[in-house]
Amino acid sequence: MTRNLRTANSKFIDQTSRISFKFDGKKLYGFKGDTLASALLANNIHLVGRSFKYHRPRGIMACGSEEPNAIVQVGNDASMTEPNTRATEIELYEGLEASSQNCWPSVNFDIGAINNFFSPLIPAAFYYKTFMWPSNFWKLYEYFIRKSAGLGKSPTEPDKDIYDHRYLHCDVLIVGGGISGIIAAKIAAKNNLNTVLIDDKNILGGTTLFQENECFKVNNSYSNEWLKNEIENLKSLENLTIKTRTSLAAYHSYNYLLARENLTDHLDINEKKDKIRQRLWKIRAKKVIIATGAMERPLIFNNNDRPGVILSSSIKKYIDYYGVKCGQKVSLFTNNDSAYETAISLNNSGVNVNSVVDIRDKANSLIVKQAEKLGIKIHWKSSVVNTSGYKKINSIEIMKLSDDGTTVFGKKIKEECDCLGISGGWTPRVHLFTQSGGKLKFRDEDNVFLPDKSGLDQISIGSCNGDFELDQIIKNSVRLTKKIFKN
Amino acid sequence: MKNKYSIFSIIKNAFSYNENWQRAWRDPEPKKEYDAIIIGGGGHGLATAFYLAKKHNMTNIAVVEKGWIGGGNTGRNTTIIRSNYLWDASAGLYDHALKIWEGLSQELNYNVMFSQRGVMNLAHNLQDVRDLKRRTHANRLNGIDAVWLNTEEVKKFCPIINTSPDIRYPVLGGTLQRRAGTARHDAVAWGYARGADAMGVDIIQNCEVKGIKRNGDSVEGVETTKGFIKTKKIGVVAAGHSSVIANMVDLKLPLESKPLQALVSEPVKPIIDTVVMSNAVHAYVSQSDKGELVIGAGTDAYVSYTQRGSHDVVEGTLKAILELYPIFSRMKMLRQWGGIVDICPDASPIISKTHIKGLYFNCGWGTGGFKATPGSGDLFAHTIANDEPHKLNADFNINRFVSGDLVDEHGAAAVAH
Amino acid sequence: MPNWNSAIKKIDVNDVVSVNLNHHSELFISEVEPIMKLNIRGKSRDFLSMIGKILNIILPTETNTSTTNKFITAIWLSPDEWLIFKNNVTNRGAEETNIEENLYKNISQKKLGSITNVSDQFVMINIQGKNLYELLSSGCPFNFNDFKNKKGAVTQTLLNHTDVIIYNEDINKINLFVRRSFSAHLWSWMNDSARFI
Amino acid sequence: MFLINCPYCGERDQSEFSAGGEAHIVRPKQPTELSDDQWAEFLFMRKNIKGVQFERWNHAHGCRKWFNMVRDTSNDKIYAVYKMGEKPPTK
Repeated sequence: MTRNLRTANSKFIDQTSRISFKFDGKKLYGFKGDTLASALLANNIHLVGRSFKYHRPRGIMACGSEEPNAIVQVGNDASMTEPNTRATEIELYEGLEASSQNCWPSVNFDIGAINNFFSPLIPAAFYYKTFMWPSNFWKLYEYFIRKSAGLGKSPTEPDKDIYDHRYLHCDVLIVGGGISGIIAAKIAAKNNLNTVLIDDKNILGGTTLFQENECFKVNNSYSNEWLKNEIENLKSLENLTIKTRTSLAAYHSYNYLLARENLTDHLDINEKKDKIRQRLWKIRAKKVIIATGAMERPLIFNNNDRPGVILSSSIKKYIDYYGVKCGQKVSLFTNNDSAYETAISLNNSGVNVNSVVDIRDKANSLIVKQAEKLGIKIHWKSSVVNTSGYKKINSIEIMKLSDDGTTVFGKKIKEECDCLGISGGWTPRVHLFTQSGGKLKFRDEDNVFLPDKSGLDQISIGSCNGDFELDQIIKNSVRLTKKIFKN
Repeated sequence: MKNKYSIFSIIKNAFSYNENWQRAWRDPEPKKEYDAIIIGGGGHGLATAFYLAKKHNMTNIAVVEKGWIGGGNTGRNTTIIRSNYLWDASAGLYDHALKIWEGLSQELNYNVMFSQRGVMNLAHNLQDVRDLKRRTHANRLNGIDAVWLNTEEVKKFCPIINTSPDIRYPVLGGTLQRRAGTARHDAVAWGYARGADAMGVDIIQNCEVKGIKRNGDSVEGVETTKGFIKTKKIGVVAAGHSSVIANMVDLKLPLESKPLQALVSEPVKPIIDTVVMSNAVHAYVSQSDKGELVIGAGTDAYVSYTQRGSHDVVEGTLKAILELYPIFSRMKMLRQWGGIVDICPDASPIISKTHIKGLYFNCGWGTGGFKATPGSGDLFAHTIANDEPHKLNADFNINRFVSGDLVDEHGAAAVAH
Repeated sequence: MPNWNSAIKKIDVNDVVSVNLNHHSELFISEVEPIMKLNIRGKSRDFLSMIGKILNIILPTETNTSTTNKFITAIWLSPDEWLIFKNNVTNRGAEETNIEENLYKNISQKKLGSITNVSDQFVMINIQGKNLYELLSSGCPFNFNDFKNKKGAVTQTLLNHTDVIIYNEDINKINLFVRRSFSAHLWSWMNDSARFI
Repeated sequence: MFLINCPYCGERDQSEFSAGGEAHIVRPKQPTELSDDQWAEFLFMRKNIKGVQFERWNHAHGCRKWFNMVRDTSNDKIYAVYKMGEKPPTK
């Protein structure tokens, strides 16, 4: 392992228990608490897959369920292999074997990448425009089209694992164990309501869990410390059931929801035996509180898909939570304040931050001032216009933005980097709300869709409801939760 | 066609960074009057318009669509195409469609990716065996290529099926139609839209029909969200919403609209290269050219227009899938959705005139309309243009529910209803 | 007399489980030896008072409840239908025949209602243990949250797609009635599911 | 999945019920006297309403009683349930 990609200590990773795993046949090491993605990044592996059509190199881009790129095949066994699994969601265990998909012969040298060279000849709706001549050749064309289909490989033998399902009836179901969900759970359970709190991660706390910054304080302590205390207090509440590693899969009418609880996927191979792998919970809740948070948006520029281009908030989680440096020379590109949190975290962990490229004229928030005070260079009113580096980013090009923000001008500044963090603002996770049949509204100020009308007994709280500031999140989560219990 | 697709057009456009492709169809405002209006811009409606223009020289016509074209059941089905129906009338209808499918990509200059990978129907009990063998014989008498396969032959044709005798509903054999298969559903709608548009048909999207204007026993036009449009002939091809249109002229149809669900898995490398249907346990599955397993579930028993079904329907289907294909247990489902299907009591469609002059209905396709798209469009166009049914759809008139001449295809419909 | 060669036997679940149990389930499932079960139907006031006279019990009229006396228990099934079963296992002898005959003479023949002997149609299974409701919720869409604290509560619902009548005899102790033809299936399902409780 | 309030047993999961189609279709007293049109109307023709519909349901796996339901088929919202023979609610 490249030692210097780990920070000295992380509160969430047990650096005393080393775990060995294999990726693409190569033996690597990580620590207990790692995900496959964090362990790969710690081993300086960014290239993990190839894109579907042009076979362009793909790297880890996020750190949770929103990961679009790092989709891998887990296991080699014909009956136990699992295709298309997000590396960011696989908890590392002793004996894990994973491999990249959709590449041949290997992810480093992929024949299919020739498609990228011919990409002008493969426009959108390409299939419909061609392969029609001569007409009886279609069967042959189709054979090759089908060969290029799909990402992972299906198992070829029956599954040996055991699965279970169970009905669950509760007064309140809270989806998401971040700061809002925890506040709601506490209020619900203290109101003598039979409450269930679920979260897809292995511990509660969401992003607040590793938010240790002067700018984010609750009752005079760091928000992470305050929240840790709140989580500790939840344990004494009798009416509350907490289910971690449980992701909500469906939201049907009349508050009927399906959730998948992962029971053994994170265990060592020899500990999994004879245990239920996953349990499907069929939940009927009187009230549902959605607290699924928000996810960071990417920014659009040429070649923004290279390995090493990572969401800025994910870089922060990798450094603050997993103790993993996504790069040694990191540049950041943003249109909002969040990237500055990442810059400060990186700086505190001794990672060299090249600069922050910000499309705004100027910002005067506390967090930006804090970054300026640390001497972090900021390119105001500028944009990243291109990147280079084939299998991993090695530099970016920065240009000044015109007054109306539609064009760039002036000299191209080339900046060398081995990682680029991008932050295009935040998108509330309204997916569950819309799946339940809810209608959205649009907020013009920051271009987000927010939950609006719903026919069900449910509310959305926290950043999935459009609150992005800590004080607002706390205040509105309390207010809305109390309100739903009144009717 | 103005912008014919060919190898040359692809190379030419590559040089201009693919920025000069013409729109596949226009987006016109409705004219004041048309010779005919088709309500519903799904596959069947667009095909109807295409054949009205192509075969009957009716080019001053419009297709009005409430949402976007192909956004209804055309975009929601499991794309299975076959013609192995029991009765002569159905065999005639569905095989007429299958024959058009076989040359459709060339006819439209648009690759609909019609893939004749075969469709197998499994038998799980003795009654299934008798029914399916009977259907095979009936098919062959009608010139349809159906063969009976025993369990070993089933296993040989599709090796991933669990043919073990100790599953709850063991595979006792099956029928195979080799000419049957699948097609790319969106491409069908887009191909017909492009073809119809090129001949002058106006395709008007985001235009909901609010009422039908009548003068005595004839139609005069349609009230839409884009204003009144005058016409003497209206062809209704609104699938799940047929009764809603019929109610505008106080017409009752023998239909119930129910949610039908389907789902696809994450994409994987090719693992099943045919279509397997299993009515008794309700599991049918195929794999798309993108790699997703395409799975058809059942209908709910109640009327609903919500495009959402009940979870237990999907769960039952997946249980059956896993019994027949235990290797899929670790695969994850990517999407699940519902469409609204209008079901006739005899599980056969209606392609018919009505007692109102100039009003025609093409509906009641239930859970299996996609396969008939080209045939349905061709025959409905004939019916509208001549004010008389073609001999292939004469048996599918509304009046059969009064006369009692039903075309009972419950056994051949994929989804029990 | 029927042949009670039932598929159901008195078994402690842990004995028949073939796969290792991860932890002790403390669940006991056994068939209650053949006892008399009667299905009675009727609506009129005369019917209700006649039943009361013969059986010395007031039939429950409140939804999802039961009444019981020293000898028998009456379970509400629907506004005009009840299930009656004997509380204790006794040899099926003259006593039971007398009850049935008495009811038949005074209810069925007088057209006040109908009496059907369902002793053989339904199998009664007793389930005890603190994980009992976890087992049920593996296959039951019914909400047991209130039911489990209400002695004498009754429900008819589905358990693994099988029709069942569930009677709350005591805390963590229920009697479950299932049609005989489904009983072997349900029994094996319970055995299988109990492994994971 | 609906949560249906059976008028006899209370709130139960949809899987315990079966749907029985449009309600208040009166079976003709003298079927032999009907014309073919009238018979077809009774047997096959349905309003198939998109909107508020009156329909029959059966608590098949519970009390086995039939009852009526008022439901909006455009959003599956159940407005009321009432026993067989009872007057349908007007609002």
